[in-house]
Amino acid sequence: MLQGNVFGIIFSNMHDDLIGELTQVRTTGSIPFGGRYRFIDFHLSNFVNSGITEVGVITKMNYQSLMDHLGSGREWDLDRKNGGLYIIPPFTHMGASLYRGRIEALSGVLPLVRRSKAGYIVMADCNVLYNVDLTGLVESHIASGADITAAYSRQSVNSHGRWNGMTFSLAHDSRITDVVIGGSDGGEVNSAINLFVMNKSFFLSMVETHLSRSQYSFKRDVLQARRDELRIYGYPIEDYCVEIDSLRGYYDANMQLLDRSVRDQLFKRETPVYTKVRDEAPARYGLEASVENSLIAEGCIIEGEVRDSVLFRGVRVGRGAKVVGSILMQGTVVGEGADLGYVVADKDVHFSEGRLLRGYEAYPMYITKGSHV
Amino acid sequence: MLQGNVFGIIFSNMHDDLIGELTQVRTTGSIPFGGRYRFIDFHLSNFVNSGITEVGVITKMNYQSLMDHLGSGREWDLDRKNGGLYIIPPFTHMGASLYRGRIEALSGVLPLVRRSKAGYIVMADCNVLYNVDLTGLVESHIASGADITAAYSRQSVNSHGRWNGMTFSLAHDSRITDVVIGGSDGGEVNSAINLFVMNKSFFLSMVETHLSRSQYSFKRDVLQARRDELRIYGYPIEDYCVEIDSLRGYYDANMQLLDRSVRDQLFKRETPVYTKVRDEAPARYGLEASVENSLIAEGCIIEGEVRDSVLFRGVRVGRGAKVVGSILMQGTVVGEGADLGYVVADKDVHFSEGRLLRGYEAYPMYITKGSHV
Amino acid sequence: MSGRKEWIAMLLAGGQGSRLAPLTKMVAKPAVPFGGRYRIIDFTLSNCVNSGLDTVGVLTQYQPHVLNEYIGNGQPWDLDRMRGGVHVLPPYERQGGGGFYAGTANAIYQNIGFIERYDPEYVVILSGDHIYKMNYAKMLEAHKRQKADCTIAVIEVPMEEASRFGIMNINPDGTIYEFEEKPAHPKSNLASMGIYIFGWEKLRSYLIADELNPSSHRDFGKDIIPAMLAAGETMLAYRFEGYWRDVGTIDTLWEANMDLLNPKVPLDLYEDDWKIYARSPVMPPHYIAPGSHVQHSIVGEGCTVEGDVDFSVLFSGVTVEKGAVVRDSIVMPGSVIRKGALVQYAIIAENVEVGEQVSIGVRPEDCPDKDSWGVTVLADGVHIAPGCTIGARQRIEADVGQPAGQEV
Amino acid sequence: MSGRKEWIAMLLAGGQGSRLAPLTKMVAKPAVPFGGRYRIIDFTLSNCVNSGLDTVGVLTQYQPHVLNEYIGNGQPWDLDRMRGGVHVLPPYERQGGGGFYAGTANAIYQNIGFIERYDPEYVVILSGDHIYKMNYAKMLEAHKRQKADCTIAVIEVPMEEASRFGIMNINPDGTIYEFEEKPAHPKSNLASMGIYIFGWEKLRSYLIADELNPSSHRDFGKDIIPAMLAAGETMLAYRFEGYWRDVGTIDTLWEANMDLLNPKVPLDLYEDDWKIYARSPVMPPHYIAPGSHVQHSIVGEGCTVEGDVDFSVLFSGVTVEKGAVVRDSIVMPGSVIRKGALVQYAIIAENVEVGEQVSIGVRPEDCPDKDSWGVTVLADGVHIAPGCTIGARQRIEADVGQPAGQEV
Repeated sequence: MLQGNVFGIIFSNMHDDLIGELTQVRTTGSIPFGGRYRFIDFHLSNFVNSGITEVGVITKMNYQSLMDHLGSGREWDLDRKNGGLYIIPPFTHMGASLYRGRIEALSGVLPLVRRSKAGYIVMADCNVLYNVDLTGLVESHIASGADITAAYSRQSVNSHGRWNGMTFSLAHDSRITDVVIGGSDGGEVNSAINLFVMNKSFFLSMVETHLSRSQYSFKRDVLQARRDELRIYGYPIEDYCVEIDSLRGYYDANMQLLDRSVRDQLFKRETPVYTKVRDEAPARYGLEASVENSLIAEGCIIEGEVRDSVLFRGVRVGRGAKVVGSILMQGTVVGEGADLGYVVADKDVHFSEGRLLRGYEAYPMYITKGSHV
Repeated sequence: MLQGNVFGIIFSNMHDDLIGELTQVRTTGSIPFGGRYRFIDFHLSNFVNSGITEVGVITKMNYQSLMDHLGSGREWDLDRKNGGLYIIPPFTHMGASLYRGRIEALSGVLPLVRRSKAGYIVMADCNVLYNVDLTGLVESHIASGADITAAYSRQSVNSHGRWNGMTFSLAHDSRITDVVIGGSDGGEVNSAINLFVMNKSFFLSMVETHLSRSQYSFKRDVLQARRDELRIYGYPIEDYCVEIDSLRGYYDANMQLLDRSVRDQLFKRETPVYTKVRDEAPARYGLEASVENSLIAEGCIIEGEVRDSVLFRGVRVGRGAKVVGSILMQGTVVGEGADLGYVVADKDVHFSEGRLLRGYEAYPMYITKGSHV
Repeated sequence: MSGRKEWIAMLLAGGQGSRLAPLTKMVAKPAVPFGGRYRIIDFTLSNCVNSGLDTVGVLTQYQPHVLNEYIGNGQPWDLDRMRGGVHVLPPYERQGGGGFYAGTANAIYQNIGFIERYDPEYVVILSGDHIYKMNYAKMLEAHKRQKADCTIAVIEVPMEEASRFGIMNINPDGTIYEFEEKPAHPKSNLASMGIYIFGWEKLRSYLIADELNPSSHRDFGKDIIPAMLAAGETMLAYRFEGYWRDVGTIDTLWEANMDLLNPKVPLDLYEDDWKIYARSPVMPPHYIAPGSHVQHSIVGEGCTVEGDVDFSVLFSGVTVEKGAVVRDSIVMPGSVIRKGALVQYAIIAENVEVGEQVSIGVRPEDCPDKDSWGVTVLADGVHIAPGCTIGARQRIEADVGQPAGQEV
Repeated sequence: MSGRKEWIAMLLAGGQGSRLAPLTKMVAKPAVPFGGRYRIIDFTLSNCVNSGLDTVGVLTQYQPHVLNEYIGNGQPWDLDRMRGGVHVLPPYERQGGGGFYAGTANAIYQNIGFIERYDPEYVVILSGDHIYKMNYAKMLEAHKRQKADCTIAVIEVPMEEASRFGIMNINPDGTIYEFEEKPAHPKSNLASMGIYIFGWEKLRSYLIADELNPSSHRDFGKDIIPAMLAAGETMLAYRFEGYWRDVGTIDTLWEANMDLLNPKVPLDLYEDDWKIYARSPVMPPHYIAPGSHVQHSIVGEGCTVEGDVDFSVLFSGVTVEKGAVVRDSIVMPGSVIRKGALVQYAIIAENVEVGEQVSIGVRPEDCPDKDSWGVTVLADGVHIAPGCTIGARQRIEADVGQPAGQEV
């Protein structure tokens, strides 16, 4: 049990540039997913379900929507007198500017980590989604005596035609022998999921050392440069993991939720994913509704046809309308007789009556938040 | 009753430059005061005690300590599903920079005000302290049909040798006929306390109009420039009000709390001042303690002599130590036999055994947060 | 937030709800699930907070644990206030008395100490077993405007049903001159909704007097209201127009759920400015599988539907397997309808398992004896073994057939 | 945060506390103020949260309202959790039984449903009327390490006082072979602290068996522990070293308060890593006026001291006017000691007014008859008219002399 002994850190902005469409008005952490969640919900839930109740969320820009979503952390039971949720704004003292890399970003969290009684640090990025009890990861870190333990997932490369990720080569004892960013020969690789464990003392000295040398990249300046010097171990995550590094990846990850085994791995009954409560009424189906192979959130009112789609909270699908292979975020309104195929509609989009929009499964059509189409 | 009909706005940073010593590590709103409070506590408490439960706090820099203090707003009963406390960070969308004046600062709060059901806006600055039911002020605004109602307090000028404040000249019907910033002939004046009421619709159009013209000063571009065009009324506050515009003023305001009538006006039983709970044990007095004319907060352990002083939470005064005419903030430790006169010690200062420090009543000696002296 | 409260509400949630048996076997009536997401008490609590009432005492003594846990700190209803908020008030022991509540008036009497902590000018008495949306603030305005001692909310009912209600006979100015409990020959069709506003000083004096009266039933309707009328107090009827439904019986509970599916019924749960709050389950969105049909129904979070659902209300976490059909029914949280089963005109309580090929309930048109027709109810947690058939108007409180778990 | 809880605590707070009368006239014993800022139950609740126990059921039936309001949603103790947290559990009515708790074991028995919601492996039984700091997690470790069925915390008491306690006689490995309740000739000085850890499965079976035994007192000490011993279960004594004090009588309550002023007593309230949490009053810092003397005392928030205070504990909002002297006394929240009054060896409950020139209590050395000496107690809200004298060992429950408010 990790209770009281692990300080969790979540980077909410690390990959804003990779999913530019969705992060124009928000951080990566607050990208909506799966009908009612935000990316960060998975990480906060992993933490609290594993007994990690002291969590710092590092922000950079566009974090108003993230703050609104997190509030006091109540939904994750993180509104605590001791520990709980800390949101770390981009600068905490006069004159400091936005951070230039992961290590600089960590400087804001140092005072909290020093004050904490935790012995270990777990760092997670928002753009890889999984529902995993982190106890095994931390225990493996302790048992191996590693400086850094990096979780990875076996993945097939080039599924989307490009590869931005970091891959590990492992020795038989799981020590990481090589760290490659971006390149890959294809096939099965040990793909980093940007989830790391460190001892608190190592973490503090690592951040301070590299800060003092103006070395800001954790991947390049620590994992790659100090690969031989440090004891860096890998830890395999067997459960479903999905890294989202593009709009296409975002679309695919949502669509994978229509697969029961993916849902079962991401929404486990014993480790639920918590999110902000919105007090919507349950979904209502009209007399002529026809819905198949779709995920439908509360507050939806469906009077038309929906297939192979994910509908977020409060979506309205009018009579005679047809929605196929689409992701409709919160508050989308599909007018009567409208016909949408392979569309990703951001929040509060209005599709007028009879409107026809057609993307492709490989290139879904993205509609900006609040548009009237 | 103002319940549900007023949106409150607090400027947490407006006067950071005036009290530079105390705002190096914090906003004006989070300056400690009166043994256990922060400046902003008085304003939040005025609001909730008057039934204003929708409050936006506008921040600029150094707001980490403010966020820590406010948390979810629970202590002020402002952790609500509808309304409650909003902290408005300095920029909410990409590319925006820090604000240049009060009106620009208000741009971040516009979406919240638009969404609110409130009909009126009350704006307060943190650096004037008072405990006042705002119902009379808002009712007077409604009755007079004013565009803006500005609260003022009758004050004697030049008490500290300088005057930064804004003063009003009033017609018989309380309409403001002149607005002067800085200058004064001395004597009794109608001193603005930076507390204003406006109708929501007027507020929105006022902010939008001046923003579009790059006019960012509420005092210069609105109160002064549009004095004749707008209906601006004054409203007198009869209770104790203290404006703090310098370290000296800060010192005096704390010392005034040793006067029973000031305490009675600032800490009213029926409208208490709420602040963050810190779970300190009650103060303990040792066998040789000697305390007179002092305000002592919880968690203090006093074994020496204290006179004419304000001791914040968790201050320790060792055996044989002497503290006179001083303000010791949270966590100050006064070593055995130390002798302090007219000192303002910021948080967590340690005075070694036998140390002698002497300021003057007119020029108290300020010791920076965390110093070891 | 400090000082006295202008008004507070006392919500009578004590009834055992035996007419809702077996749904009330384990929970108090106000905690019975309703409408795919709610419990009955959510409507009254949400009305309170939406009306600006931030202090609510919930009086309960029968199986309070589920209700107590459900209400918790009141946060889902925004009633977790530093001063005020929602408080569950069970009976208690004290020096020189105390004990279980003897009636609605006695329940308030025993909690005079709670009420006086807030020093309210007005007290609203509510019950926790009606489905409606009402702004009590408007009723309070009427109470103040007409300087009433007591204001009673009334609703017009069909004249032919009036003899089932407490009927108010009123003067042209809206004041009540007579109250008749279930009159054989009603003089009006204005039925009491069991919602009262009193000036607290006045109510307290009547409560104290009532305790001294050995023949009293300690009941608002039977004792307090008649005593006030007899004493000539100003009693005002406040007309409510809108949807209001008692859900005190299996039939009315079923009908009120079905009303939610009827676009003509004026109870909109999707309005943003009068939300009905509830404690939310932590579940993903529901999933509708290929080949299934869901029409004219309400479906809660976390459901998996592979079969057909028609004219029904599914609560959160319900599973309807392939080939199963649910129609004209209510299925409460966590229940499972196995492959090929048929559920019609039924209320399935929480965590029930309906085995494969089971048939539950009967359509009225298929029932040979119309008088024996009715909604069938399966109580919490029962298991119906595969292949069983359960007819109309049954009340199933124990497992039927061999438990599904023991199949080979 | 989901799923089962490894352990939960059940805190027995039901006692009427008649030996603390008149302080318990209006409040249950655990809600009696202690130490200038706390109520007695704060120590046990803080021990729970500091030990990592995040689920606590508080069993209460006597005057629960003050306790209920005091505990509220548990936020001051960080026990407002989404799952778990602190829950006040009053007795309740249910189909086929229920009712007021018949004994400590019956109180737990009636709340089996509550416990099972968390499916705990271990249950800690605590009482709410002791002052101590203890890490229950270490006791659980010992329980697990020795695979005990029940672990009982014990403390060494002076041998001559042992016959006032429940005494454990133990084997060299720490297991208990005999339990004697208040033995005339104690064989050891290991007294039970009334703190038990049980495996829940085991405890449940004994609770159910005990309910079937018509001659049982339904008590842990009298029935459950002896039954487990008789059945040969592994019963472990866990030695506690540190400050532990029962505050069940006026004298022990007074002494335990005075202990806080004694630097030699190992109970430090100023430690940062084992804080004692309490619901805080909303008051400014206290003010000590010119010319007053405050020594060797504890002074709470919002006090105004213009007189002399020595060897005393003042709670929040107390006023000591000019020329008044308070020594060797405890003054609870909101009380006023008027000009020139003398209070010594006394406990002044909440909101008492001690009039000008009143004299309360007597020093032991000034008492002619040593046997008649004792601490004097003034109950909540009493007024002592100016000039009155109240001697040693009095229990004042009503106003004395003409009420101060009626003076001309």
